[in-house]
Amino acid sequence: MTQSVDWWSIAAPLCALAGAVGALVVDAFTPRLSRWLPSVVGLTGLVASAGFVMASYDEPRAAFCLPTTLGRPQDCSWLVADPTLIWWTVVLAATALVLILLTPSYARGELPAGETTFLLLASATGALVVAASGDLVTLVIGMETVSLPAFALVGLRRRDRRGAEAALKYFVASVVATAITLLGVSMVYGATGSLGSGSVATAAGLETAVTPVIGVGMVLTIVGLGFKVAAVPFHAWVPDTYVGAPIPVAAYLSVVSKAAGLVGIVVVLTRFFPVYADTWTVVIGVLAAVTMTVGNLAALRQLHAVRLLAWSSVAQAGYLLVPIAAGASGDGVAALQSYLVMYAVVNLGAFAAVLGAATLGAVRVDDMTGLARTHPWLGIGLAFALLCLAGLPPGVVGLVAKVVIFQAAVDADQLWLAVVLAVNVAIGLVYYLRFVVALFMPVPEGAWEAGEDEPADEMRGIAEGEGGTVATARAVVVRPSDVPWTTEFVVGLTLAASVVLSVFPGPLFFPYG
Amino acid sequence: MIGGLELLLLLPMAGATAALTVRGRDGVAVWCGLAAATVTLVVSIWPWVALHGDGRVFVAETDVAWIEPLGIRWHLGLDDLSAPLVVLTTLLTWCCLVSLLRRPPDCGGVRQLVALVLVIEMGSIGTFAALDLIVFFVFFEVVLIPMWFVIALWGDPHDVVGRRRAATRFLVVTVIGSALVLVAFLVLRADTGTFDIVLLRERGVATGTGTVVATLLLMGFGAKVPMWPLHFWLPDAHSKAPTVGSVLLAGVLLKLGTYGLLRFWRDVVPDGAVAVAPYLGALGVVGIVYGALACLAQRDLKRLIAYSSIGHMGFVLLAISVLTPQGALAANYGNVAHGVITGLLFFVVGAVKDRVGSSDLDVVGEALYARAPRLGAIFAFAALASLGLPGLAGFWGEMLALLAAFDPNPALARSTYLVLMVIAAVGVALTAVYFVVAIRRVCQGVADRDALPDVATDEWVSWTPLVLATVALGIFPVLMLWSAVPAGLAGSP
Amino acid sequence: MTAFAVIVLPIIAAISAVGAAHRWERAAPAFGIGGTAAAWAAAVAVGVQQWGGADPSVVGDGYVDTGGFPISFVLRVDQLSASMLVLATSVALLVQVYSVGYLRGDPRYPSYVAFVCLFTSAMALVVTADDLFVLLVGWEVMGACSYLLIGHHWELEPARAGAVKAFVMTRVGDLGLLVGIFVLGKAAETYRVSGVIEAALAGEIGTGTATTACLLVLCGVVGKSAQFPLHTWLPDAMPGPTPISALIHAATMVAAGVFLVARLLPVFVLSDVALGVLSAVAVVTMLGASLFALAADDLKRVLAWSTVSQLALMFGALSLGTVDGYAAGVLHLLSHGVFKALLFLAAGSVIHAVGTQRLSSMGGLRRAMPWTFATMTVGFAALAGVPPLVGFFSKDAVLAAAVDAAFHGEAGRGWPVLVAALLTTVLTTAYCVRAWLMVFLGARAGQVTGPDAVVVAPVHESPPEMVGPLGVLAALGVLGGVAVLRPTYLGLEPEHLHVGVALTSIVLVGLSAFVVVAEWSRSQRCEPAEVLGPFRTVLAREASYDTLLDHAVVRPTWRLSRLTAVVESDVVEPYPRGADTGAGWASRLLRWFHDGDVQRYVTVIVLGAVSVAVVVGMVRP
Amino acid sequence: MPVLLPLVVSSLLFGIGVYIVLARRHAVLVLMGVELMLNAVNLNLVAFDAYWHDVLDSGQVLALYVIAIAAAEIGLGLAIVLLVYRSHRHIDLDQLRELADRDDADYPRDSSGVAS
Repeated sequence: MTQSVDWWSIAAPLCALAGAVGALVVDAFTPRLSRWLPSVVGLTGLVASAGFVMASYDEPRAAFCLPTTLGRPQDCSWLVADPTLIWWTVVLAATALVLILLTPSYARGELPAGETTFLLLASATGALVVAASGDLVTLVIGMETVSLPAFALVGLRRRDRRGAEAALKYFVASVVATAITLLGVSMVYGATGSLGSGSVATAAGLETAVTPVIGVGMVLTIVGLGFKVAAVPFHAWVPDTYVGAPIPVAAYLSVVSKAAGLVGIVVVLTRFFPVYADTWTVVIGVLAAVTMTVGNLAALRQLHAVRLLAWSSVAQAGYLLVPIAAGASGDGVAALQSYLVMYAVVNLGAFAAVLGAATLGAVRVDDMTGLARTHPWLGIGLAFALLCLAGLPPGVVGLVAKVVIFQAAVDADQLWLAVVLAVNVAIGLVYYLRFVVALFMPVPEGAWEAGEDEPADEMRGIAEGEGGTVATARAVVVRPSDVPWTTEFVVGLTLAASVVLSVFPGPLFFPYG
Repeated sequence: MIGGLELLLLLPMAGATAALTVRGRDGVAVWCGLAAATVTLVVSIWPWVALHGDGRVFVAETDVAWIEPLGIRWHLGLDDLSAPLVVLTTLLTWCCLVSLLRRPPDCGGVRQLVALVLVIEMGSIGTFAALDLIVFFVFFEVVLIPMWFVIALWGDPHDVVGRRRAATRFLVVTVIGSALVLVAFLVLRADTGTFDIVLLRERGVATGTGTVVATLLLMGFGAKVPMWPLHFWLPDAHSKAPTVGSVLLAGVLLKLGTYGLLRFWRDVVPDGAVAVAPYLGALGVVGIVYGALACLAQRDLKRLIAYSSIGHMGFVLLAISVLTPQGALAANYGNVAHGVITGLLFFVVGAVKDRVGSSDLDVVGEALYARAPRLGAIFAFAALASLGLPGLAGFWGEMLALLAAFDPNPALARSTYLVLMVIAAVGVALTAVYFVVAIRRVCQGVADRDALPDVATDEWVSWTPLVLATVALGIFPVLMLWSAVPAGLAGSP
Repeated sequence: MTAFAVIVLPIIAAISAVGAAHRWERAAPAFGIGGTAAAWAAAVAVGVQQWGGADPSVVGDGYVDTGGFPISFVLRVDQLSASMLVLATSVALLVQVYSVGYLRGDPRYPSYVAFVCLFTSAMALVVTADDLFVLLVGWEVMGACSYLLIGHHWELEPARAGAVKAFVMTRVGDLGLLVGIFVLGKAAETYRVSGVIEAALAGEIGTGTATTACLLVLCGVVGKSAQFPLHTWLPDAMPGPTPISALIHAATMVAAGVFLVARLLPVFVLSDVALGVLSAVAVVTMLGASLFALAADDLKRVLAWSTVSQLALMFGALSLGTVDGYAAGVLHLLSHGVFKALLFLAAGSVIHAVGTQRLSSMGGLRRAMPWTFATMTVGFAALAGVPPLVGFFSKDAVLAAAVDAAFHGEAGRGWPVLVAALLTTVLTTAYCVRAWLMVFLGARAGQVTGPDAVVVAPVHESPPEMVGPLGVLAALGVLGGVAVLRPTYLGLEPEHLHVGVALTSIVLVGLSAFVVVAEWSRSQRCEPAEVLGPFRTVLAREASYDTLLDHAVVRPTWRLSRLTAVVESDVVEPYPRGADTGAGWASRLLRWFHDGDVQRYVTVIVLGAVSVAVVVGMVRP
Repeated sequence: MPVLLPLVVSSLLFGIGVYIVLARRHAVLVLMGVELMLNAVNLNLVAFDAYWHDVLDSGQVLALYVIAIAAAEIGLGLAIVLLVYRSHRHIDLDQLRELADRDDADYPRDSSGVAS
């Protein structure tokens, strides 16, 4: 039996996929242009996809639906509504930025251009699929499409012990989580006899002997998604993988993969198990509280910049789960998406700046002492991003984003969660602020080659006052010009975006419509 | 429509930018900041003057959309509560910058310090002027990071770890408190559907919700004030902070807490507050006595003044808790008086610390009257003013607070408040004791150590306004009270 | 308007004295004398106007809205306040003149002048203010000035201690006064003194309220006027410069208490309890104080105790609650102002010459200092109540009022006051004569002996600017009797001498004087108090009241404060510190856990999944 | 055939798989454990499909997909294991500790970030 396909609704992922394949082909046939052409092709694909997203803001669409003839609710495997489009926008934009960040490493021959671009875009396509999935099969496929290329991306760097180790760890943890999710899916199937959202929802509605099985299946399904979100206790892979992976890939994992997990959770809980809301709000609430607490506490004593950002991303995952715990109602999802937009912009900026610092040879917080003085562009961008993550002025955008998170919790009468959130925001300040201070501290002698540019001695006294906290200069002396312009471009772009949003935060909240 | 308060926010920012970017010696930068502060001070006076008569109307009101989707509006305005505090803020900032003019911090970075001070001024003015809950919250947070830097980088040079810890403790406690405040705001929003203070005042809030909100606000602002059990961050922060830090912390930042409490209890949840007001009063009174007793045992001048601030804030809290116009008046008067007097005290003690290198009583030694007569005299003056000597500003704050507690809001149990008033009066006596004991330890006695350089010209310049304000507010309470009496609420003949 | 000038002129003088200090050292006395003289002139002008029987003049009508009843800035001068103004400014003027000699070359002269001027205007404010809060302002400013002036020699431990004690004790009382003002204001619905009195006369103030208010006001009065139980600060204030003692004892600080009670007497009359408490306080104080005076070995301390007991005498008269009592109290206040100022200034002159305050180190000064001798003799005689000096008539008025009350009116308060007053007469005469003998008579003319002998041989008479005021006051003491007998300027009907009472008191005075002289001539060490035997040491230790206070109040307070410090460091501090370290350890623990073993990570995932599944399976059937 | 029997078997398979993944050090064996888990799921799906007589055969469809996923995962996994073997000369999971959350683990910096 053939069915008509609403191509318009699946155009966006197709474009992304086309971009992926195109990049691979182009790389294979024009090796001499491989340092930039694949990226361009990939970007074109992403832009085209984004164009389709922008063009298709109107009534909800659906595709791959069951014929109405059989006497069961009409399930569709592919549901696209305005929220979906917002998820897609975030994914596409973030992927594009990551792609830009990756490009210079092609020229250095660290990463193969075509393969990297292909894997990146393929993974992003998976994320798009998850956001639109209307039944569990599509969801599982989408998830796997996100994960499998990601393993490869983590381990793709040549001659790199740590990349391989990170890839293996990520892989093992991920496949186990996937297996658990699949077990959960199978249990749901066993209990309801269907995998489509409508049927599962209706079947879950009726109280039967197998109702507990449905609940268990539901939470087991969440496991794999929580793994992507990096929710405690499914988070343990995050620091090791981020540190071992190429920094842009870590950024990708911390934004796009996380977004895919979040949208997956929202989809599963709201489309499949709305009747279990009173159960999963509690579960997600506890997960959120534990996640943000563990993330912040673990980040307190981190010295390695990427690892610090990794733990901070765990903590932020906790914040991101709060609106879901609040019931993922219309405003809840809007709050989640608003915060995610802020997080995506700011976190990509932070990773980009750290990438720039790493190319200068600074990987630890104390290596970056005085970065804002020697390389104001990177330093200020990083500082502002961190303040936004902390959610304190001048990072007003982070602050107002936190406000809507709090609002979600309060509106759902989950004051306890709001209080936990409050405490965690306070803990988070400590390490973000420590990082920021290091950036503005005077430059230790010999670091960077900051010999001539001298606002430094203004606060020299403080440096001596600081005693041990200032690093003994470990940083390799590299000329600032070694920071590729693409990195600085991404830093500047995110910085500009977050500053503008700090003054006029209105646009950040477009998900509220 | 733009009401012109933006000017009060932009001027300090301009000054900060200028101080950071201007070429030339640091002195030039400080002059830029000082110029900005001066203009701000001048400008900040007119709303206050304009308020003569009805203090409940908002002058210089601005009300434009800011975050449309969330219904958050850029709504500023000044009334009887906020206008005097804005003037206090600008005045203290001006004094701080003058004091930085000739005495930059030894560890350098005076440009950054000036900029941070101006940012703190901007944030405080914004907090006082905000009429939208979220705008209030944003400005409330603005002052935190700059103050953290001021304490952590320019603080006590002998104790790097300690000043860091003190600053971080201040930050963490305040942020937790402000998050609770945010929760309270969101509960309000969930209940009434608006973030606008004026609308909230018109619509009123259901008593049940009001009680929840009032409690959350009590805890949130209580951490900032600081209210008695939450005061633990204050002594460290004060003793580690540089002089300007202490002055702004005591003179302005503490006021953010009392102002917020007063503003929202008086205007937004007056009914809900009834249930918790006695607890606030009790905590305030405990703070008075506890602070006074702690002062008696202090060995360090800055800590002593910090604890005395806890006591004075206790009076303000007591006055807030009586929920009458008289109480609001007393609280506001206490705010301003404490800001001026304690600011002066911290300036003087800071000067002593600069001269002898420590504020420890043993290091400071005796007979300041003999070793630096004018310094000693001003210290004694400020101490007498702070212990509530009639004829000086402090008296009216404390007296009005007691008077307010003498007949509280009819909804409250008068007997409770009579007890509180009596205990508070005992606190007044203890306050007198520790200040005269302090004068005896510091100013009087046998001059067995070498003389100290006496008050210098720049110090005169930066202190005189505070001295004059102390005397003027004491002799002509009219200055404060004229705009502060809510028209139609006071039983004026 | 002139009343306003009385308040403002000294302030201007004070400011200019301090302002000019670093320019011309010499200018300070000039400013002081000039300012006070101007104030005196203004006061006399007011006085003449009022004594002529004009209506009370009211100045100023500004008020501050406190949200409750307004605080009004109004001065109201009637005959009583006019007389007090004149007295206060006169004494202040004499003190200023006297100080020129007494404090010659004192580096702290400018501040001294300033505080004295401030003191004067504060007193003027107290007697003229028509608003209780404004009155309180003057009241406490006076307290602060006395604190600063007592601590004038702040390098001396006794001066520091005395200053702190005076300030704290009076302020403790003032708090009572503050609350009392609240009560009065709420009852009368105004803070205007005149309004309160009208309300009281109109009977709008219930007895209970009146009792509460008066007892609370009494706290302030007792503290200010050094009555039992807050009496010990006054003698300890003696380390201050002697002219200051004259100012405090004669016309300002302590007089303010009596003035306030006299002013509010209509309210007190409403409450027998209040009057009873007042009379009890008065009886206890006047007897105890005069006994202490009998045994004190410090000339100024003798005078201080005599002040306490004389004030108690006035309170006793006021506590009768009759018109006569009121008249007697006020008259004695005025006459006491004259002779007590005289006594202190004379004592100052003696101390100035001899260099010690110990009676046992003095003696036989009559030839060396004839003027001081003569004037101080007048002062002592007036204090003892020897006719025809001013003290005789005023004390006679008090006794007469007491007799009147005892026989025809309030026997319950009349008798105790009468008996106590008679006993006090005896004791007063006794210590007056004792002091007089020990200072001026005796064999050892001229040279000073004793433990802290300061050799200022030859002892010489004080300079004219000190003797002059003595002469003026002595003249007043001699002639003032007329003013006491014809108090029309107070709007009171003329006093007529009560023969019986007068004779009794004269007899008593004579007898006790005779006994003392006899004892003095008998004892080797020229110490008539020896007759008291062991009782003397008890009195000299002033019944160990200070020790009692120390154990009952001071030490507990210090213990409490130390306890607070301990709480602060050991109970409050651990929480933030603990949170800090706790977070640190949690962080270490988490880092230790993430040791790179992927299978450990996977274990966590599986365990997490299983536990969540189990919980959900259990919880939701 | 009752549905219970395949369920028991699949549970056993899944349990064994989990045990292998958690307990064995050898990376390839771990992969096989994963394989066992996935196939347990497959067994579940097919069994339930039969139990429901699902007209759409969703279970079998998903089972096919899972087989494909498993193939892909194992392929990729083996590639990664190979990579690890090349760089470490062993594939012993509990010897891979370079990325532990330790300060010294942050150095040498040669492989941190896209560096040098």
